[in-house]
Amino acid sequence: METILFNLIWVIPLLTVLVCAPISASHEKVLKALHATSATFVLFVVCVLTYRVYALSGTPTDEAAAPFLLRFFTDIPWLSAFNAHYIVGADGLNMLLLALTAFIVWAGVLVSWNIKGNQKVFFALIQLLATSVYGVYMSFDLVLFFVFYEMEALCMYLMIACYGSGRRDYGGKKLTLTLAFGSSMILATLFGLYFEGGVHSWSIMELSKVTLPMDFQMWAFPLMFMGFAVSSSLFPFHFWSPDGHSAAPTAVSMLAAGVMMKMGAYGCLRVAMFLMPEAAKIWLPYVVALLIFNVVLGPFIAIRHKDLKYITAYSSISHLGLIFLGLAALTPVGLRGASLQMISHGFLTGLFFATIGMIYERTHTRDITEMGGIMRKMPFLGVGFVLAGFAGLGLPGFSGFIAESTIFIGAFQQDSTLTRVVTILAILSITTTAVYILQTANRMLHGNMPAKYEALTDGCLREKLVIVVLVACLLFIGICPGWISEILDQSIAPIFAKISAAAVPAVGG
Amino acid sequence: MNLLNCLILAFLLFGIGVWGLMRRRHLIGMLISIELMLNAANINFISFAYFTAHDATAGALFSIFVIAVTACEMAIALAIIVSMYRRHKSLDADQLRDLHD
Amino acid sequence: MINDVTLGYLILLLPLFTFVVNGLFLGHKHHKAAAALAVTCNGLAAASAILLAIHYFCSSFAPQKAILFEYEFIPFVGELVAKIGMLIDPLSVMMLVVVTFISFMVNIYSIGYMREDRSAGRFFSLLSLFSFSMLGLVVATNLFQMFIFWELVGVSSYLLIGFWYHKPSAVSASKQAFILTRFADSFFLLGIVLVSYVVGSFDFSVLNSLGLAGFKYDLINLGICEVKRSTALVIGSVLIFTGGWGKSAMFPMHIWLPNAMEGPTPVSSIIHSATMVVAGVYLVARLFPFFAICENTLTLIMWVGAFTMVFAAVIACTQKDIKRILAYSTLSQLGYMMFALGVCKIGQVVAVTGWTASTFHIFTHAFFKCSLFLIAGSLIHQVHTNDLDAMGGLRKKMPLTYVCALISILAISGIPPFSGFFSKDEIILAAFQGRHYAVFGLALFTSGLTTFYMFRLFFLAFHGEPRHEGVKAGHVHEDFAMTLPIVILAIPALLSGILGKGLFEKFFIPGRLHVPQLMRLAHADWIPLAAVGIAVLALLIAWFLYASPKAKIARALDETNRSGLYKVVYHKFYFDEMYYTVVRQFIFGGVARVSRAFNDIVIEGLLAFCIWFIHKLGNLVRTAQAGYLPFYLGTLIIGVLIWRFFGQLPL
Amino acid sequence: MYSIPHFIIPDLILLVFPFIVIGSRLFCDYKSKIPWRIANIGLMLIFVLLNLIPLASGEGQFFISNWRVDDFGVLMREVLILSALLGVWLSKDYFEHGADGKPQMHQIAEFIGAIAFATFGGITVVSACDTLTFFLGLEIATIPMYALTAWNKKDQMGTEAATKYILMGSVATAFELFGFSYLFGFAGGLHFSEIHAAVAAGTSPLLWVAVLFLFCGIGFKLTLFPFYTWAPDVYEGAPTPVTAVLSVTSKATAIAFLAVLVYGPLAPIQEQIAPLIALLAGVTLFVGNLGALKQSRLRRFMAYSSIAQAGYIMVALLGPAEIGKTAIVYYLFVYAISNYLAFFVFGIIGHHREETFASLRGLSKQNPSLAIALAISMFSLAGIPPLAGFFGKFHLFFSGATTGHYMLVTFAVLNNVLALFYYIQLIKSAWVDEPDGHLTPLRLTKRQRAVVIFLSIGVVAIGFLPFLSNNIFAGFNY
Repeated sequence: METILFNLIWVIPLLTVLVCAPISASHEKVLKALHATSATFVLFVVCVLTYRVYALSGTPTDEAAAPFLLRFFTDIPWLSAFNAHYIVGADGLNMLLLALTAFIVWAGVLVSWNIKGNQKVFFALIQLLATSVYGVYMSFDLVLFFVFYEMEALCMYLMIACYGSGRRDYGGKKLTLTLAFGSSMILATLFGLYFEGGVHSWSIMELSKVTLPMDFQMWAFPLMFMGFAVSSSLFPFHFWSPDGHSAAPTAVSMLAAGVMMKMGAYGCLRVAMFLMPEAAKIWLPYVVALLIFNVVLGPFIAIRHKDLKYITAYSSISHLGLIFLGLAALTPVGLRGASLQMISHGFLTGLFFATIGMIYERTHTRDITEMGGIMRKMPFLGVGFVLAGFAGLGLPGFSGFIAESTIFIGAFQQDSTLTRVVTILAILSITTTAVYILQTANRMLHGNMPAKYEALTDGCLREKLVIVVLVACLLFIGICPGWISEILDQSIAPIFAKISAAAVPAVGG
Repeated sequence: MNLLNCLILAFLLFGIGVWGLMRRRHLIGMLISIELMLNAANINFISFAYFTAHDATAGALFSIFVIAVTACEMAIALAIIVSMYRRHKSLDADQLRDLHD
Repeated sequence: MINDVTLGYLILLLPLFTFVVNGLFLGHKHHKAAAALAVTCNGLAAASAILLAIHYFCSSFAPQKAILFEYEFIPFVGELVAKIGMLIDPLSVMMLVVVTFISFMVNIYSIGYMREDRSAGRFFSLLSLFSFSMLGLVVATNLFQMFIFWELVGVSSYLLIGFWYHKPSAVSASKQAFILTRFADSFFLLGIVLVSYVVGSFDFSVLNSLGLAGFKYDLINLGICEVKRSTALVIGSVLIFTGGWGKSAMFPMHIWLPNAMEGPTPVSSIIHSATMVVAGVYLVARLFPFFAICENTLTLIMWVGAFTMVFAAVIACTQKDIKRILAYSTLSQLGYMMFALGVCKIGQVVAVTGWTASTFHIFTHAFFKCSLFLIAGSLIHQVHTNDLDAMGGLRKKMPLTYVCALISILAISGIPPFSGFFSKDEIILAAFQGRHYAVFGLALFTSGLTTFYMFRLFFLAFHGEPRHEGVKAGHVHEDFAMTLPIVILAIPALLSGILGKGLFEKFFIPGRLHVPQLMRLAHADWIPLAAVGIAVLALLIAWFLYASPKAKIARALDETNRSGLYKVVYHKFYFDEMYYTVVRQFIFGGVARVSRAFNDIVIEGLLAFCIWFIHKLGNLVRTAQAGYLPFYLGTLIIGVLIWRFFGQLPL
Repeated sequence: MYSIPHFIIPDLILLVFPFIVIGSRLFCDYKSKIPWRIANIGLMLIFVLLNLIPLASGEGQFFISNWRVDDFGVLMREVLILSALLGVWLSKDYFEHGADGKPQMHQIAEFIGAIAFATFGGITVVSACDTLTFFLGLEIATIPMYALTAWNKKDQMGTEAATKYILMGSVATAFELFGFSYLFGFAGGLHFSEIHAAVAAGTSPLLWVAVLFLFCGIGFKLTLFPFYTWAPDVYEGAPTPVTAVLSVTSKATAIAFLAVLVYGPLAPIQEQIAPLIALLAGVTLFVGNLGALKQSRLRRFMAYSSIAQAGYIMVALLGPAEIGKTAIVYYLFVYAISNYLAFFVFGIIGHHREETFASLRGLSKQNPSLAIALAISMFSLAGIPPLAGFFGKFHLFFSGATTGHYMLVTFAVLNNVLALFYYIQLIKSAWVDEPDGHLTPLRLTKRQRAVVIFLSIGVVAIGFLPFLSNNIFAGFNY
């Protein structure tokens, strides 16, 4: 029963699209109602299943899924032509990410309630995007994983270019093509994984049982890792994210920054580092050097920007840099911190973009120098934005603090010079984060209000609901992180076991 | 009179065909050079059939077929060239410049 | 009879409850209800704190530590577990009482102060958040919990200082306060990470019972350099102190505190007396045994404190904004507390008298400083300006306030038998006993300065002729809700010294130390006399300059024809200007601009170049398609040759 | 007189089919629908019959010793017939009124007959067992194409295209012939088995020259670098349906030719010619992608894209026989459907406007369903999952990687980004650009709408439920 529900997670959005296909675009109310219902239903299902995973933790799981502790495990032969299977399952990590996705998708549907243009197509695309993200987090077969992983390129361009604002075509192209570049780097290495390992299988579990030949790993790991890192905007592949986000409509920014950018980090952890641990141990210390840009310079760049979405994009860049810091530390705490940061940053940036979108709908500008004092006119949205900001600068009580402190402590356990330096810099750069967030909040919400904003109204019930729910999630994780880190630890244990077991041959980087 | 000479002859013929193809700008001339190249191949067939092959008929058969096929190919080519001429009033290959990037 | 644990929960949860309820439900419309709720809850909290204190100090258990409750927050590696708990020992109990009591007073006061303000509900909720976070900080059982509430204190101060968010000055002041303290906090966090990595625990109990012996030998990689673990601990201790450095606004991170005066006066008073700034001192006091083992950290602390003390006092003598004067006085009092902790270190041994003195001064200072601010607030509320120019002659109009002000000012000037005398005297004594004679001298001198500027304020505000038409016209009156707490606070300002002395000397010792202690301490009975003498002298000077019949008040107040030195001091040694130059020119203009340029030019440039290159190649392909038949035929022939030579066929 | 084996009945029908269609013209006037109806019925019938043939893997079944029908052959037949059928459907409207600034065409019956002949040529290629039949098949497949290109007598572009095509085509034929002659000289026989034996026995320069010339000759039909130069001009000059047939049928024929050759007689030396194949593939797909970057006319754009596709499909030839053939056939199916979908959309556009990017502007506003179909076909050609194109490409790369050509696969995969770039260009003009007033509105006939929907569903379905491919290619489990 639960297994069926679990598989429904990615099926329902598709079904919604199919159901809506025959309805004519003129019945917007009906369409939106359908989409909202399905999103809410999925959210409900995911929450229930997440609770089940938490409740079941500790009890033995499906043997076939070893070394992972997977619930709701399904394995069906799919493409006999090249022996691909349909393998899905849930451990703590991807279940939590699914929950995050469900929340963000739900919020996204609500936020883009009265979007300009052909709403039928837009919502269909959102559901497709949701399908792809759900699929990525669920699947444990590399072909299935990749199919879902690259699906997003199909939706992204259309959504940004048709419904976006500003330089939408440019932004959409930049985003889509860069992501496609990354995913093609991944695809290039997949075949090697299949053939070089000796076990002719795409299943991550099967592949994890063998040690891939070193010479293959040495070129495949960087290719695959960077391929994944592209979608998490690791320097120097971060350039797509500011333009893409600023061009995208609100919901798409939320989904892109909140969920899609995590797919990359998730892939790095679940596929690249897990299947090629030896190369990971050799290469990751060098990856850390790249983080100096993400973590240290990113906030500074954000300081110089005036456009709300650019600021948020650069803050995402720096936060995702922290994820990679946690990954590259190669310590259990670091890995857990990274996964925590994935989830926390998802909610955080979702809230950010949601509020920004709502404010933009009213002020029709995202230039903070033009705004001011709008806290007086829209206290609710203002407070939402400020809370997002506090979560972003790692204020205790919000999830951001938990994730960041875990990452810092975890990264400090790693005794390599470069990692130490970057960790110290990262810790010191929490000030810079505070600077740009407060500067933004002050310029936009406080101070004197231009006369043209006298007529502004505060958020309507729908928007308030979104903000409240997202803030609640942030607070919930921030105030009782115990249970979440418990189930995360369980799902990270096998990954770390494999990594720590890996013996690094005497190969220079 | 041995295999090698025949092959050399064929190859020369082929080369002449190529050379003519390159030099000529007149469509008919080009067609004729192509004919030369095809016949070079035919000579190959015949000579191989005569000297080495274990059933001599195969090569001959092939060249006969080739002649037939080439005939209809040339027929169509000429037809097209005629309609070409109707439009351009010339058969200069340099003038086919309407289609380009 | 409710037990201590319940009391502990009550103390922490009542303010939190107030914050949540006021913030979510009552904040917008029902100001009265919000105020009532805030006052009751904080009152109950204060009551339970006092109950707890009585129960604790009367029990035979007294000087030892106890943990009322402790929950596991997040587990890290092995022993390294972040916990949330409630630690009970003399220090924390004292702080609990102070914080709850002060915030109770301030809440009462705010009823009057915020009567006209439209967003009073928000104010009350934030005030409770402030005291809640300070309480959490006070009862912290480990560094991690302390950092959590440390940050909460910072953010709530940000929200309160910028409470009037339509005032640009207030907004920028709040931003400055938050960012400067945050800057210090980043080092604090680094220190926590480093120390917890070396020691393997956050708990104060572990850190305070540490001996360096175990860490002498093996090395640890700090990225830049390899150091011994013991050295790493010393570095960590300095980093941790940096947190307190910023929070307590020690020089040169002091500038945010005077600017924070932009906030509502109740906020200033609670920041200065109980919640925010003493956090730094509290941190050092709490970790005292740990600091004691780290070689010269305490000496550093001492000099930082001493310098700030004098520096602030000098500035205070020239200011005319009463709140700023009080702010600088706070700075210099914090300097006292800080260096009192520092002077305990004598070469390689430690004398604990300074610790006692410092904590004692926290206690006494809280009351009189709070009441001083409240008084200033009610003055401002009446004359609608902070400027001494516009005051004077308020003695007749506000007699109660006048008396209370006198008490508090005598207290802060260290005139017996007022509370300040005892604590300050002990501090000076400790400096003497610590054989830090320079600091000792400075302390004496500063006490004189303190008396001078406080009485300058006093005389200019209350004595002389009214310089404000509102006062002349007699619109001035005393608001009950605002005067009540002032009066209440005057009592401890008067008595806390006498009553507290015995208590502190009996119970307040920093716990077992792992360094040799200096037991036999020099006793110098002339010190109190000297201190008082200087104070009285300063008082007389102030009287002569500002209150005596032939004092030229007008000339004392005008800014023109002043010496250059005076101007420099009056402009606070131009530190604000330096700060803004550094921030604007260096951070925004320098680093940020460069990094953005790097991103926009180098990275985007490379990208653009790749695209341009690809397009060039595309054009190359397209130029081949000129539609030229002979060329096409040529490609056939060329192709054969190409693949003949590059096709890697074994020809 | 013995009974005809059932497995060549479709071939026989296809052989007589064009004569019937053309002959039917004798009994009805030139406006009548009869030839068209006959064509539809006949092609569908053949398709159905083909699907009845049991797929026998391995050697397959023989008919008078040099007409082999194996599983690969059957599936290639299906592809070719499908292509012919779609081509016929596509061409119908061009005989009712002109399109893309070109006048209306005439003699539909002969047109269909020519297509059928070309198809039969392709079938001959896949089922040939000796070089003579092989060569004849190739010629039968090619010569009608020349005629079809020039079908529109009143259109001088068509004539010019045909001239270029036939001149270069004959040169390519000469190359092939030359290659065949050396192959014959090397093996001393025509039958594949003899050649296979001879090649297995040992190589000689004669063989390599033969291989070189054969590859160059077929490289022309498959539009490999640098023999592709004719394609853009011919694709643009020819009538749209002919372009579609060219890009599918003649490519299918050519790749089938290579597959039969490489996996048949030349199998023993596959390793030695692998580098050549790899280079051809890599350079071709790169050049094709580059050329397509900045195009403004749709048919020329499709020409470059199909050049790139040829490069991709060459990758599969590096793999072992079974995997390679599976990949090729599956990819051809996918490619045929996606390509025809694109061409149907372009055709619909072309009936009312000229076939350029500019006339796609605002399609998503005026006619969303058409825009969606266009997006589907483009994304499928670009190889974006879950559309069919991705799985096709995945097959190809899989086959290439089986023999460890990771370099080439990586290169090809990275080129996908380039491809996506220009396909997105086209999608942009259909979805993003605002419509400008003076574009004549589009009207879809019932048939057009039906075909577009059918094909779109096909593209999505074959990709989305790719296990269909297992049932189709049941013969290819290994």
